[in-house]
Amino acid sequence: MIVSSGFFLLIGSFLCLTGGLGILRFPDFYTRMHAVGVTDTLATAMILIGLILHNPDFLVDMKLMIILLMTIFISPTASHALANAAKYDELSMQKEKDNESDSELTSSNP
Amino acid sequence: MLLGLYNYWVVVVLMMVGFYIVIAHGNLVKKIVGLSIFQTSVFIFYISMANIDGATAPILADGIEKYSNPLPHVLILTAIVVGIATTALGLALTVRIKEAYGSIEEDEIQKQDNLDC
Amino acid sequence: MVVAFAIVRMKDLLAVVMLLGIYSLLSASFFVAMDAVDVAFTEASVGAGISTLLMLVVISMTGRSEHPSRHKPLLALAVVTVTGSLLIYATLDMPYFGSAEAPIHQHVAPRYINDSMQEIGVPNIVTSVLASYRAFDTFGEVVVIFTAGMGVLALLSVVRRSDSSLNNDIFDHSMHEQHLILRIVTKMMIPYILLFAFYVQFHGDFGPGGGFQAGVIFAAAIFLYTMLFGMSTARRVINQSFIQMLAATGVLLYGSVGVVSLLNGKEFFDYSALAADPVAGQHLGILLVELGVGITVASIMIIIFFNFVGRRNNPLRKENKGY
Amino acid sequence: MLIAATLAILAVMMMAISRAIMGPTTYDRVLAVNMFGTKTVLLISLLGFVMGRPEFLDIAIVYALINFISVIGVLRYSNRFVIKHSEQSKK
Repeated sequence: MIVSSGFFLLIGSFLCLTGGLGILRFPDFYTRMHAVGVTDTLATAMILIGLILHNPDFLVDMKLMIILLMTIFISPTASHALANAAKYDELSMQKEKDNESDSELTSSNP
Repeated sequence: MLLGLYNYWVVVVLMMVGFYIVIAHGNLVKKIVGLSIFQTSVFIFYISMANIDGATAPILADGIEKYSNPLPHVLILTAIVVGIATTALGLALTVRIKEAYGSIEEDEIQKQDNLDC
Repeated sequence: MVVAFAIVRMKDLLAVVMLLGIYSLLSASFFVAMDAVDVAFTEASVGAGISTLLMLVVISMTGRSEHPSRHKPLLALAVVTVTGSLLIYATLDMPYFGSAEAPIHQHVAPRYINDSMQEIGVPNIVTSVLASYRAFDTFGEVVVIFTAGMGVLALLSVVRRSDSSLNNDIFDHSMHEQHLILRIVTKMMIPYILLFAFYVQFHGDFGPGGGFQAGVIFAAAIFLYTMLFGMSTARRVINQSFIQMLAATGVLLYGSVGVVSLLNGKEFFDYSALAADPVAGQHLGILLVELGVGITVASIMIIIFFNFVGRRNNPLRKENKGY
Repeated sequence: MLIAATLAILAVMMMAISRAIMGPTTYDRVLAVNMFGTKTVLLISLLGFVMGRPEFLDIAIVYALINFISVIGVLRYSNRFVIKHSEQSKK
């Protein structure tokens, strides 16, 4: 039991680290999105399963299950919404893109 | 020896950052952000005072003897909610100022005031 | 603790984008979660959720860019440095972090920890202190929140919607078509969020939770609904005047519990007068008081949010026409 | 093993913070915040186990919910705002 839970936790941590590396190193937004969106859900699921295996208490397990379910629902939805918004935005402001990224440092609008 | 005090230093640094933002920035929303950082530092101060080594959360259970001090928790719990209420009030004022003056920068508001007189 | 330093750095860096307001609160709450569950709970729901939303709404109203004209930053820096060093000097006298001998742990806290089980019969000490030992304080806080809500209402209360509302609705509608998946998932989630809010409300005696948190979570569910389905739909579900009445009801419920115990010959907020058995009375009193707190907080938060959003929708239209 | 996982999550949180500080666009920041929120949920549930009182998972549930809500909020308001912003700068 403990061994399998440790195994799951290890996989989860590894996936987390991969996702973190991805968000840090990938060149543009969509690839970062990909890195996070994919690893996040799986890593969360793995770690939570590891914790469930770790713990025999019924109530705690139920709560962990609730968190797991919610993550499975919420995380992809949020990623989807984010990507959708970004795409929508990009379409309408393709030429403004570098302006947008500049304007955070200096408000240099003509 | 002095390292045992590091929690206070974190609090002081946070507090000073908030303070700096409140003093140095002209933007009213920014000022409110600074204020809330200041607030958070006070929360952290209280909560870190309540902490005892080896103690757990103050919810009674069997087989546990050491609990953190519950009193600061209560104070901060209410303070957080009151903090959001006051922040909302500040933001509401900001919105009204924006509508009245067309700006939320301190110096521009002052300029308009001087023009009016 | 390390994260706190990172936040400090970050806060200095970001000059314009407010998005990271979320950040500081999220991290602050993570930091708080180290020792105080109830506080972490509150901070989670209030700090990360509600205040960020309000800030965002305000920013979208007032504009995002900040003028870089920082007059006299050196003077401010000097003041800050001096104050900071004085404060650090003052900390040298403070008790060490985590030591059990600190004066704060000697005064009333042991009594709360040791006796509250016999006197109140509620395992969560925070709840019992909040609602029973320090009921006066909490009542004051609730009234402060109520007053703040009324203040926001007075400052921002929306003029009746004019012809622009139609325009607005169409715009909202087109926004929603985009978010089909979001809407469906949200529809699925909202009942559970509300249910969870009730769980938090009534489970506050045994675990972390209570009126403040439950109110905020309840309000957050309504916010979610408002954000995705538009203001007018949400107003159809929750009537403004009804909510205002509810807010007052919450405060009155709290106060009347105190008055009832007063009438029964005990002191104000001494709940043992509420039932024959003092412990059962305390329990009942705490339940009612927390309910009052929950109702007030939820409705005040909803009032604040509605007013901000309503305000936002109206002047925006006017501004655009002015161009 | 629990502690190892906690450390890994802390490291990832630091990465997310740095992305949120650097993040060239608003969406990068939102993404980082979202990720940070998910990691906070995990961290809190892990910490509960590390500290030996795993009853307090309610907080993690709240975080999961609130994280969702705030991401939606950011998108809802910043999105509209950005559109308005770009219109203004065109004029």
